[in-house]
Amino acid sequence: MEPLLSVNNLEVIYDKVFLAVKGISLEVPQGSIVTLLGANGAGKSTTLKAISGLLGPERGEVTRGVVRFAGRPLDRLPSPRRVALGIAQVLEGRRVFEHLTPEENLLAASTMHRDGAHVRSLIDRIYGYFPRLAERRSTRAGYLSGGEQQMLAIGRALMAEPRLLLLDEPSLGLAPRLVQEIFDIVRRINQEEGVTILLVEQNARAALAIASHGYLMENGRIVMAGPARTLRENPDVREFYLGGGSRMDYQRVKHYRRRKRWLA
Amino acid sequence: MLFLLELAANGALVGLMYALVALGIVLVYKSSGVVNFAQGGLVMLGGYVVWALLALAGLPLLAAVPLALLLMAGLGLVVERVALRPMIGQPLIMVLMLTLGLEAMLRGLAPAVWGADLKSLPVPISDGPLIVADLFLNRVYLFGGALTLVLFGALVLFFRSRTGVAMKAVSDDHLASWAVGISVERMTGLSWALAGVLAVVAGLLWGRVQGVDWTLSHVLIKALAVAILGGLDSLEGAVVGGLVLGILEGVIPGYLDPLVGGGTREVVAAFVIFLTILVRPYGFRGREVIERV
Amino acid sequence: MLQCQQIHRSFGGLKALSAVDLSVEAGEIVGLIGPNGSGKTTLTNVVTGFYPPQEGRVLLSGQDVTGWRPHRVARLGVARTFQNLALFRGLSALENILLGRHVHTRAGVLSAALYWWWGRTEETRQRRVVEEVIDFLQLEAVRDEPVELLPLGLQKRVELARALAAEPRLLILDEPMAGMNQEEKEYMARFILDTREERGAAILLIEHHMDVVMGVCDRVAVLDHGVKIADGPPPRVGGAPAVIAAYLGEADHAS
Amino acid sequence: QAKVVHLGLIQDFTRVYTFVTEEYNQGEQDYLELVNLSGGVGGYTFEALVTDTGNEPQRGIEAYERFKREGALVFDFLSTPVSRANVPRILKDGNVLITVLHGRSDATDGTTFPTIFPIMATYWSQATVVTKYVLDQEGGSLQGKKVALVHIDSPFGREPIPVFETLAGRLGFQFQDFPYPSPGTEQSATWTQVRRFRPDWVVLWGAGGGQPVAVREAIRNGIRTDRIVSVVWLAEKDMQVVGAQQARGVLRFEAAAAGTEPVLVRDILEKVYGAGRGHGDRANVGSTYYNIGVGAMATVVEGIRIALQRWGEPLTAEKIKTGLESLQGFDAEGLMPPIAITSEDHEGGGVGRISQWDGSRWVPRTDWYGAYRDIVWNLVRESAAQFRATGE
Amino acid sequence: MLYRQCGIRHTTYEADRALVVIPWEKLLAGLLGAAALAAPLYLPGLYLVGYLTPWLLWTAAALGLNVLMGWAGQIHLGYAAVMAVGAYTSVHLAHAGVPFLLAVPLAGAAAALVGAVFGVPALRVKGLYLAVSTLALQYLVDWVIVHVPAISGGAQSTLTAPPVRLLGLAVRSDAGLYWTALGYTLLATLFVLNLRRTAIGRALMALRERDYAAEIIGIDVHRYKAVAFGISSFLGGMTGAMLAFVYYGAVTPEQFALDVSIQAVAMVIIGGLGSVIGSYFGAGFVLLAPIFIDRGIRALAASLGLTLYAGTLSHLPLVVYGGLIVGFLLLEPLGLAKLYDNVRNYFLVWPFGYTGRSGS
Ligand SMILES: Nc1ncnc2c1ncn2[C@@H]1O[C@H](COP(=O)(O)OP(=O)(O)OP(=O)(O)O)[C@@H](O)[C@H]1O
Ligand SMILES: Nc1ncnc2c1ncn2[C@@H]1O[C@H](COP(=O)(O)OP(=O)(O)OP(=O)(O)O)[C@@H](O)[C@H]1O
Ligand SMILES: [Mg+2]
Ligand SMILES: [Mg+2]
Repeated sequence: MEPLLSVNNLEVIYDKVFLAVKGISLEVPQGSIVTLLGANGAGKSTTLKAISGLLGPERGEVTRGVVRFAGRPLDRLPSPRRVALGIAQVLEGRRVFEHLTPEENLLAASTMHRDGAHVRSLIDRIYGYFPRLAERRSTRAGYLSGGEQQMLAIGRALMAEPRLLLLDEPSLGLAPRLVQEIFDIVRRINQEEGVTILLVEQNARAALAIASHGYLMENGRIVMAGPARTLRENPDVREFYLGGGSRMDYQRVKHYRRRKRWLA
Repeated sequence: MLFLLELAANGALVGLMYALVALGIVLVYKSSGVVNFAQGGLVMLGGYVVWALLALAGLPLLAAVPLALLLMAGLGLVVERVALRPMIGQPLIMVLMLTLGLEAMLRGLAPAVWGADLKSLPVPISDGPLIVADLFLNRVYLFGGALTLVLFGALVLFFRSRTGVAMKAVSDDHLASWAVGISVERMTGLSWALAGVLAVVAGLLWGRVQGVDWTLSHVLIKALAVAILGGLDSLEGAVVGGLVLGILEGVIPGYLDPLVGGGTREVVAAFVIFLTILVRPYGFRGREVIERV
Repeated sequence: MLQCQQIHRSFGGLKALSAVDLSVEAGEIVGLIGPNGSGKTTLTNVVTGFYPPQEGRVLLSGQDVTGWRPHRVARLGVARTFQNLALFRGLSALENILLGRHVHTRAGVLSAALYWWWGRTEETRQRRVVEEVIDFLQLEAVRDEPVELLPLGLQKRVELARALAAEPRLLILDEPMAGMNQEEKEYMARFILDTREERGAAILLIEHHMDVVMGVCDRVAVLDHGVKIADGPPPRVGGAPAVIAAYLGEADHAS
Repeated sequence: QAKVVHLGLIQDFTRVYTFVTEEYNQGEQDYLELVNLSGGVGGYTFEALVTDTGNEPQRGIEAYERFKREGALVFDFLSTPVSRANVPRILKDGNVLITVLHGRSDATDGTTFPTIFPIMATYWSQATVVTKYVLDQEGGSLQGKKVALVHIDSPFGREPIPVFETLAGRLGFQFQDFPYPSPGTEQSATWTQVRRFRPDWVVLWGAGGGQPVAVREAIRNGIRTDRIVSVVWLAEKDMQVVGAQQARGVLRFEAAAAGTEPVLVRDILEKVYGAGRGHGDRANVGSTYYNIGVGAMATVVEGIRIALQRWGEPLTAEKIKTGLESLQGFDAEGLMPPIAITSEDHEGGGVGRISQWDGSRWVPRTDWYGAYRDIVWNLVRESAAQFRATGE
Repeated sequence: MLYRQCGIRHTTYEADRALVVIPWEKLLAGLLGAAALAAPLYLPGLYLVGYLTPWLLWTAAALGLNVLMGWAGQIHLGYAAVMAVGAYTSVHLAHAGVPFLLAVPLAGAAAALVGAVFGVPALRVKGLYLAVSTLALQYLVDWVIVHVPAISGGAQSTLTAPPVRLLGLAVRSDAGLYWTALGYTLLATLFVLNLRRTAIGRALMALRERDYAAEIIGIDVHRYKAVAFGISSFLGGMTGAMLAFVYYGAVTPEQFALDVSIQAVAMVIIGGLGSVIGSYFGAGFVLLAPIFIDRGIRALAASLGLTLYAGTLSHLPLVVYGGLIVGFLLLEPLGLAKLYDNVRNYFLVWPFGYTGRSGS
């Protein structure tokens, strides 16, 4: 069966000169959770934006490669159309509409629906996932705590009833308990609603725990790919991405260890 | 006392007429974060278009105005498509400059096509004074003020709708708007179309007051002051700002001018704005910038 | 070094901090943790003078700095990094770090006007110090890049460099490791430890990565809803039921 | 080789003076065309070098420097700021500048400003002519009467104040000025004050879009139309905006006859427009500002004719200046008041008349006359002396 | 390989901070400088008086405003008023016998004082709200000039400036005045460039980007905002004085009206915020484009045999001018300086299409 999303040989250039993504390919099967890992600046967010069509405002441009969603190439389709097709992205750093209330944030994200009653029921469903949002529905989103904003950002993306949810670092800056909560909800959304998820995460431990497949990005290229379990057991991945958890002894980390690279 | 009341009443009405133009600015700002320096030019063009439909095409007023509304709304859409869409995501001050360029174009275009001489708009509102409780009121301003309030009400309702909320979202964050499926382009286009509609109304009324020529676009400066005084993104702010500015401009020179030999109006008004902003950095009703450290 | 006594701070009706005491001794690394919105960042803002407390006092090396404007506090040797990154876009990494030296720079319009006779020596002097920091944090390669084009991890490092360039006696780090992978976290942890060792600064560290907090801090304080609910050596704090309930959650603690 | 006189018509078509420039410039060019069609003057034909300044001094300077190098000897900026900015250069170069109904009123003093020619009545002179009319209407005494000057708050609007103040002292009327801010499209507060003053006469001192607003406000505030007198800048189109019937009776200062009856204007219609060589819309021909333009150019051409007659070729600015200073009783075949320009008096006597709107056109109410020259000349001498004192 | 950045190694920190590092650009700067200096030898006088002198002086004004708008990030809609303060001060000083070379900096100082006072709202407000309060400055200064004859010079509101005297010699020729303007603008440029590379320039940009972070690293934001207003007003005031003496030869209120303030802002924005070379481009464009478009359209109409009336002919250039502004911004939304930069970058990486980061 054809995967829901396939990216082929994608190349992205910023500002006409800087090559950020250098020909990557990946696949996300229908109904799965796939995670994209990688160091800072590897090009993960760029890849997601290329999929959701959000490169334009950042002076970025897809110069080569194809993104196919549900069997059709997306080419230069503008992002709202992609959202209507069922691709929704949760941006890195949350980016809620600060001056709107959570309720208005959700309403604003409902322009693809005609039916007001349906919108209402969607909002209620999202309040079901995130009861905290319902409590704070009428304070300005800019003043919500980090965790609440992240919930709102995810909820807002769900308003589109997406088939594919692109999550960019949902755990960024969240307290450990909230990280668990968010990942639980992500898993529920995947299981209960059948939403396919492409997850970019720095918290590789948590990501590989819920994902079925993983890709590893370095410097704009995919350097490793495979089932989550295989990646979890790869010694390099263990050393550079998973670490020792709370058992790690930071006092003893070597001074200025040279960074390992899969590609020079 | 009567003197004071009359100055205040007429000032308030004039202020509402400014607010009419300011609403166009607020509208565009609210939905795209762009300060529209071309609104004065649009008002002027609105006046010209109505004039052309009346005088050149010979239409009756009741046909000319709706047609002008349509044409100017269309122009708003065109402006968005041609000039603003490519600028999405660019620094706002550059977009602001772009609207200044647009203003220059409009200010050149209308007189080049229709001639620079003063044109009169035959809008049947009597010039005779309307005397209410011994106050001399200007009928045109009264009519304009009432119209402003009606349009204001309509806009407030509009911004409660889903489309209105989406418009506000656009001004907060373009990228995030796209990401959740809002067509930033369509929202911006809509706001410019509405600004065009408001410009026709303002052009009609201001054109009735002073005749139609390029100087109609001057109303921008006042409208901008009103919009900022009220808080750039607040519809109520524009109305309140217009009232406050209009009343101050009416009353203060009435008492100060004879003392210092005139001309205090602009200076005093400027100073009041200056002080207001010192006390309320985002105008009367503007939203503050949420800055989380 | 730093003493906060009975700090109260609220925003509108919201009590962000209530009666918080916190101290950091010279050479100590103190961790500050707590759920999102518990007031950690607000506390650092109180210390740096950004949000003066409504009640309570802030003492730096015995000096009462309550109500001082931030730039004066900075002159006493307090530097910080920001949770949401507050680098100066449009400037290169080097210039950002040079700005960190501002408290030690004598800047004058005249000296700039007479650059060749006067300004240049000062600039070069500052540059030497900054290059040491760049060396220390291994930022040589990105020195001349505009900061906004750097990947997040490097930006965080530049921000740390900017703080270090001020040669602070108290360094406040607000979530320096957010958005970093394991490897990068290890780097950052090493930098933090070395900063104390080589530069002798006391450090107040806010972090959600518990492994790091537990690993590098001498002491950990926990805030919840603006109230300090625990303060003590890492293992004891990490095991406190209140902390687990409010902050850590069961699963993570178990792992 | 064809002999051509170049004239630099460097004017503001797009900003403050837009309301007058198009028609004025059309009148100037049409008149030159008329002269050219009838064979020119002394073997010379005329060519206008036209450009827009947008009322920006630096654009005026650029154009002046450019046209000067293209051989222009006579300039007309029709903009006070641009003229003022160019005065030092004009004086230095010795070129001729005409400042019709704008510019420095003290340029009347030909000894201080040897090559600058206001030609028509300056604002100071207009104030005296207006006051004289008011005095005559009141039967020769203004004792106890009230005159309100409602003016735009700019140097132009404030210019007549000293004249009115002096005259108020001399004639015993009560004078008060009421400024409104530029651009003058909103004056309601000012008029509430005016009404409180209960003036017997209202003098309007504005230009462009502010003028119809002022007239309308005056009427609305219960001033009789035949008690409203305006500075020269009130034209047919303004009255249309006010409402042609409603404005019947309004008075204004007139510097040149309006309408198509004057001989020169008839000639232009017949010869220039007859030959399809007009420089603008035919409908403008004969309008107030158009005729002023014709008058201005007629005066210049007459000066040049005298210069060529008396001193022969080659034509120089110096000769044109002297030619202009030899004009005696020149009236452009009835278009203008007879003027007498001398080397002292570059204004030509400060003559004008009052005309009245009859619902469709401006009808003269008086003959051409000048008034209270002593007052004007005191101001001119004082101001010119100041210029000389700071000049170098 | 003149146009290459790689391969250039700095051995001292001083060399690294030099104004121009690429050999080809050093050459270019030298050539341009020489050409500018020798301009009176090969250019007709019209170019000196009509274009180059005002361009240079307006560039200096744009530079001053750029310090405030481009670096410190404060919008100023009353810059012409600041220039007016300088112009009137200098002319009055000169009439009182103060020599030109002293009158100009004193005028700058007076303008700096007034400008700094009007920077006070900047301590509280930002962006357009600040713009409106600076607008108050414009109205106030205009009002004072018009209403106080002692300042504006009597009934005619004109003050003639005495001739420029340098080292006891009166400078009157077009070339002499041009050189004076050139010297002044070069000094202003160097001053601004030096500011940019020392602590002050950095501090200003820091407060533009994030004033709270600037405050926390020890920059006294209030003081530096005042400094920004002061420096920029100082340059503005001096430039106003130079315009009065070197270019207009007289001062009148309209030379520094609100329109002029808006033009100055346009120069800075169209040129490119914060860019020194952009100030040259922006001033050139705003000042000269209307003139050349007007000339071009008239010439075009004449050569096509079109008989357009003077009014129409004068309004069309406005359309083209506005259209050019829109067009340039659509082509390169960051201003002319960025356009230039794109070309330069193209050569820097030539013959490669793109780079990784230059360090890597
Ligand atoms: N708008 C932009 N202009 C120029 N370069 C950019 C832009 N956005 C990102 N880059 C660069 O592209 C590269 C990839 O960035 P990207 O944001 O995709 O990385 P990432 O893998 O998401 O990293 P992170 O973990 O920091 O989020 C980085 O080197 C970054 O500096
Ligand atoms: N400027 C402000 N205005 C209003 N409320 C604020 C402001 N700053 C912070 N708050 C509120 O104060 C509380 C404490 O916020 P703070 O940023 O200190 O939390 P935190 O502990 O740093 O959380 P996180 O881990 O998410 O960074 C929050 O509820 C926040 O919404
Ligand atoms: Mg990313
Ligand atoms: Mg925080």
